[in-house]
Amino acid sequence: MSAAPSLPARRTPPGVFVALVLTLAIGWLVVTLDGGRLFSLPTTVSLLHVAAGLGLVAVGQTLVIVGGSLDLSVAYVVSLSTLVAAETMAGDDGALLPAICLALAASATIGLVNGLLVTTARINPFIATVGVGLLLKGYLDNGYDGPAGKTAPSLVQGLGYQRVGPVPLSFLLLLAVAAAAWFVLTRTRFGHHLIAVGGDPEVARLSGVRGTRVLVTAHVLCALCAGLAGVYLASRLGAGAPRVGTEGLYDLESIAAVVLGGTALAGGRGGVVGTVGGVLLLASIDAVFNQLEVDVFFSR
Amino acid sequence: MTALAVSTLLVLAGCATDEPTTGASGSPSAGSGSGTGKQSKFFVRSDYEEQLALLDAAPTGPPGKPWEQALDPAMVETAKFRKPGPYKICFSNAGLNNPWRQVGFKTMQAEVDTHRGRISEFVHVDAEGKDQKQIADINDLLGKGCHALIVSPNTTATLTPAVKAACEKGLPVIVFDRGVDTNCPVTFINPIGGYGFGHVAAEFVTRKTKRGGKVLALRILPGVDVLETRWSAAKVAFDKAGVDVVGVEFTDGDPARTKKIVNDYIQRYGTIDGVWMDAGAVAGAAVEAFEDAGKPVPPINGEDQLDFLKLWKDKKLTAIAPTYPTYQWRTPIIAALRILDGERVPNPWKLPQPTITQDNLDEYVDPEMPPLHYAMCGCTDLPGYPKRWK
Amino acid sequence: MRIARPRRLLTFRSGGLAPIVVILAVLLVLLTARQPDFLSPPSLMSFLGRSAPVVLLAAGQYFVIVSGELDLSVGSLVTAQVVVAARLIDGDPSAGWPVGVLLLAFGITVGLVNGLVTTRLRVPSFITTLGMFLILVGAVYLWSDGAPKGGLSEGFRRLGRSAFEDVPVLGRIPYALVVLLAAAALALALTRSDFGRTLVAVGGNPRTAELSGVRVWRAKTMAFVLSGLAATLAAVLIGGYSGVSFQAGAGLEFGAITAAVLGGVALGGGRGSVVGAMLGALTLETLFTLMNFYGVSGALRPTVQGAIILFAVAAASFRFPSR
Amino acid sequence: MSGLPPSPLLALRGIGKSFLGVRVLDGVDLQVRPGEVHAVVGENGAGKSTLMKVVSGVHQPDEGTVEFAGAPRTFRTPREAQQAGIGTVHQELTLLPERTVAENVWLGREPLRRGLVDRRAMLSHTARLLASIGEGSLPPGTRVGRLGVAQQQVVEIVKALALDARLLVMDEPTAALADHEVDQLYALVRRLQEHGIGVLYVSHRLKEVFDLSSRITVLKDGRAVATLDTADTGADQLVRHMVGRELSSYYPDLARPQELGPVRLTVRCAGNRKLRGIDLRLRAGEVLGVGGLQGSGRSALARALFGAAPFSTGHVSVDGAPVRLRSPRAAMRAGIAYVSEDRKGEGIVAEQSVLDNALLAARAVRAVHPGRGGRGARTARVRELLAAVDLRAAGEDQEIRYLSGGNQQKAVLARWLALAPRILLFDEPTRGIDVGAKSAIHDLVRRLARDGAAVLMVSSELPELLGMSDRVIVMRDGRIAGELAAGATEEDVIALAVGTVGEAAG
Repeated sequence: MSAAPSLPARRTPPGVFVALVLTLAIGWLVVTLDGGRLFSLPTTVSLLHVAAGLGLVAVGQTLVIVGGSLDLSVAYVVSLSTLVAAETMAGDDGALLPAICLALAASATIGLVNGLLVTTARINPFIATVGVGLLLKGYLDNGYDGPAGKTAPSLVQGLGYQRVGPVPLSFLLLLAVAAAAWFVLTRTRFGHHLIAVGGDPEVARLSGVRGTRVLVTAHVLCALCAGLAGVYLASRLGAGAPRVGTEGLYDLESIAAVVLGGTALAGGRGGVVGTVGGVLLLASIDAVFNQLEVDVFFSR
Repeated sequence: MTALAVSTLLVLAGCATDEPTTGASGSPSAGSGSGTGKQSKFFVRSDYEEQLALLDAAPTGPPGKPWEQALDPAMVETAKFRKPGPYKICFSNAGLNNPWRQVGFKTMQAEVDTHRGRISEFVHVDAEGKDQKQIADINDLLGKGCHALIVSPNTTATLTPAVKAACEKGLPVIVFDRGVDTNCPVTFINPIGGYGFGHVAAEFVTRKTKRGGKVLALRILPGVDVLETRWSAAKVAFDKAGVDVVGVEFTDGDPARTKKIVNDYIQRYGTIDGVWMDAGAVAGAAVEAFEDAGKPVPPINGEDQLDFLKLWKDKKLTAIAPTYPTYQWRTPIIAALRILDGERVPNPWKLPQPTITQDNLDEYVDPEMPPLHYAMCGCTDLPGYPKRWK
Repeated sequence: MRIARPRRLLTFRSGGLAPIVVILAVLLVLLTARQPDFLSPPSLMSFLGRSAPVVLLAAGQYFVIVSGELDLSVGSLVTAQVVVAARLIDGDPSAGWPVGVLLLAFGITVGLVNGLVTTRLRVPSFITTLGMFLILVGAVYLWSDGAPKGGLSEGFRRLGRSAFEDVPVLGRIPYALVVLLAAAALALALTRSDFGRTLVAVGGNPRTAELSGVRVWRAKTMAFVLSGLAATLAAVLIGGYSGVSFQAGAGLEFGAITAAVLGGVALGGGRGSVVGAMLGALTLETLFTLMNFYGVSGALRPTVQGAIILFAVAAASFRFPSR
Repeated sequence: MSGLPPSPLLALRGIGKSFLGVRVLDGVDLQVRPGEVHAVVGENGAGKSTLMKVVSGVHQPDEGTVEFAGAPRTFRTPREAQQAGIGTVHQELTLLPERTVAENVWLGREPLRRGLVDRRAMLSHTARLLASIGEGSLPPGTRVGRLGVAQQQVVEIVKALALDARLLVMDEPTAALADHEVDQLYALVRRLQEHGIGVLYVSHRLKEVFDLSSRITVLKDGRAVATLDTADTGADQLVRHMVGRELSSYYPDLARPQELGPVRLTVRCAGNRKLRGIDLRLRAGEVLGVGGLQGSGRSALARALFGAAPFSTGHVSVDGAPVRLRSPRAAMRAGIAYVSEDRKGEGIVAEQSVLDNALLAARAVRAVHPGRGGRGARTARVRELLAAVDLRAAGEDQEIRYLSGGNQQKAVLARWLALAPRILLFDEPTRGIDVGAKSAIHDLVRRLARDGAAVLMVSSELPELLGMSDRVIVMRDGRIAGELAAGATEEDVIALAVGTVGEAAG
């Protein structure tokens, strides 16, 4: 399952950051030749916003993937969380905190279900989380006919649109969450045990690690991150959106970001730093293409 | 949240509870009333009444050019936006992901072509149907030195903050097709709207269906405001006339699904006497379902898409095609130029919304145009017609 | 060899056909209770005809699943085929056959790529086929600028839409049903052939298969090709049934997987029958029709599918290639 | 054994353990003193591994007591044994290659400071432990995957020591080591000894046992037959304790000289990662036994001949014609068949029917030889074969997993016979098979040889090896250590296998 010991494997792969710099450099060149600007303030802000949404999901995804599992239900969790948050707020600043707590609690519950299906019911994580995703999809399709609820104005102004220089508040939130996740992975027993379970569950067991508990926790944390992304999107959209998660392809893109960041899909290797790099890379590619796709008719 | 889910369930379950219980023969008892369920939460009575009134209103503006006409216009001052040309006009587009939008966008491009001297640059960004992307797109466009910003929002609620932010930048914002929940844009352009569409179609189906006949309502998606208003107006009309609506179903715009649904209903009720549709995209599939089942096609409404019009003509259907005209894509360009000239423009800018009936069908059926083309494009006088639209 | 007991036709062992037959029977009883003439020939024929594409896809998916893999690309392949066909034919009746051949080649190619990437490059199949899914969706979107162009000719559509009329007793038999029966017979013959049996062995125990001289990579690649072919046939039927649309194949991959799992095909490979998978698809279609007749929202379909997948998989002691 | 100066660290008394009614351990007594290296030796299946697992808490004994540090203990999990101070170095490495030495050593009990993992303490503790056993040059922050196998073994040992282990159980610690690495391990074990740590050392290699241990306990058939002071014991004496069982079972007659045919298989100077300098000739009508310890290369030889783990060097010819056995298919084309030692993992497809299992190989290669008889004829032939091997099942459609081991093996045999192979490779053909079926398979093997096939049979069961083989070769360290003619004794085989006899043929 894991690579042969002789294979050269990098510890923190700088590869994704090299790719990021190259992408930005080439992208800048191409966009400039195309007559656009890649690093204008609005473009940078947009890039960081895209990175914030995807990043929050991807950081959570990193945790489960490092643990040798996977979560394909995140896109629906994101959508659900925007709805729970926006509907509980109903445009009232006073309901801000309970709404966020409720959204996160709903997300965590789904994470718990995912975790239990994967560990206790021993269902392959891919199948289990797709199954849970389909359950949620049905609930959302059936229960919602479009945007619902109204995000508290203070959240829209704050998390949604406030920024420090070119850096949106939401990106700072991502950095904070990523730092926390990095801290958890490297500085807590849970983190060490999670990586061990991902690397080889049997070795972890022989070393006295309680694999089930660790993996369930990882799934809950992953869903919490997706829930947080949902709260952010609710702040950005001003309402709950039942299809925002799937439209944004958060399930697949988050996995892509994690893998680009050097985390092995089989688990046991990788980390959050690479994931943030992967997220920035995807967001940059997105930004470059967006600039290139801007149709300009009879420009001189 | 749960309350909403439950209420939606009830709406849908409503079709079941009201539906006549099947006897041993399987034929339901007739005319027990309307199965239209609860009214949509999108329904606003004042808007509804306003739109129905507009249906009969006489437009002001140049005759024969409905895209420049306005119904019941209230003009707003735009002097503060006055600038010397040529202009850079930017357009944040919700998407190009259906034929209606494609035809519309081609029409808009052609309109831009007619103003070559006055528009130096026309920048278009496609949000691919994603709210998130459109928010970012609008934000991006703000940094591109546009003289005017045209927005066709992907959804009303979620795009409102972004449009507000754009207004605050001080450039004229023009919204069309779907609206936003703010008055900050200089003008909001759209045809009469969904209530009008739904009402016209429902009236027709009611009139043509025999008394006590069973009507099936086919909808594309829930939650899209334009479509919700169409249905809610139809619901009012059906309820008023006491039409037996045996089912309200969502087709997802998927012809296969449509055929299956219609097929199920034909089996279930033996016959369906009228079909109401909130959009024309799958009207062809619905007609086919009747043909394939060997049943006569009942009175039905479609839209101004050519495949349906051709079918209508060839099969001599009893049909009507209210429209949501694609010529409205011309108007934002015209409006932008007027605003930048400091001319007054109507706000809201209500465009007339013609209906294709048996009487004027032949004017719109053009066998040379592709099946997915929309006849009410107002584009026959534009440069590049018809090649550009093929 | 000494035989102690007579063999039973329908055994209740895992992977047997009995459970799905029972479920289908129960659903049919419920359906008939609600709609007594559902089983009358015209209604039944049309139901079978329109269910043909999903049943075909379930049969295709059977081969892939029983070999221990998954094919998530079939839905997008169906959409791609329909959109491509419409654009190439563009109403021209003479283009039907050449385009049909082209579609077959395209379906085979997609299956080959799926298979070779999975077996030779050792990429887990769900990643491979998910990638294929994304590529096809993206490519179709780019190629058609976001909305389908052109149209299918009446001739091309006949297979999915028309029927043998005035057949005694049955009334009209949709061509789609005939295609389905032919394909089902072929699939059944395949599962009983050397290839079909070794494929099950490959899914059940690839080491044993390899050490018995089976070229595991070839067998699995063939399974993917069969799935691609099934998707092509399904695309022709769906396109014929309802014309060109971007939604033509949406969600069909999960439908096919759910159907196979429901029909007793074990995810992870090595167990199940193609008849079970096809009956599973029929059961799923019956269930959806039933839901419709009882006024349950169609939006709940994914929930039903998700629940079926979770229950079926949790119930079977579940193995999956961990790579 | 009497008058132990220091009180024992570990005392096992009357340990018994059965699995599914098979008695694996029977009244085993064993004591380890602090600072003592106590070796446990015995044939394959003598119960060594089970005994080690009892000590390390993986298995619980059915009877008898475990005393550790003077108090009776029951270990329900490995963790409980670890907490008591018993560390285990497993036969296979249990390390995470992607993690650092320190992270591996402290896995599951990372030192905490204010609730967080104290990485500095982790590194410094590891460095101290490494230094204490003279491995101070190994940086604790290195990724384990970058280390050689010997260094990984050191990490494994440090991981056990980090528990403050007072007893270390080492199960075949040299299995994966090269010669110079073994020396390092010796030094390490001796230093542990100096620290007063008791070591329970399991090994096949008598040289190591004599080099390291102070006492040796010999297990045979689940009983401790002797505990000897190493200094007073010679290799011959030890081997005699290990073997010496009456040959009670019946074996078919060996081949008469006139039954031996021409040379079927010739291997010259062949080798791969696990094998070196293999030369052998196999004649038609002959059963060639292959003996040797686990990991000596006896299974690797069979797998190389079948192309499952092919030779990378050397020449092979079948019936005089050179062949390249690059894959099982290539070997099958050359007329070779192979019955794996791992019946469940490599022999059967558990959920397929008996008939499908028996037809598997014929179906697989049919593509190569199309049109060789119709399908019906082939199935009929396999049915005949199933009858010929006397397979007993509820029906040919019964899933093979419900059959006994012996019947499963018969189905596997029928699968190969359907191809009419000229060379048959058996790896442990009767492992896990009951006595009755065993002799049936022995008869079958002999019958095949008599019908002209050349048979190579790997067996770790000495009576079987000697009872069945016309000739025996014994493997050691990937080479053929020597060849024995029919009539050789178990001592002869063991001596060659463990290397007490000089490198006679190696």
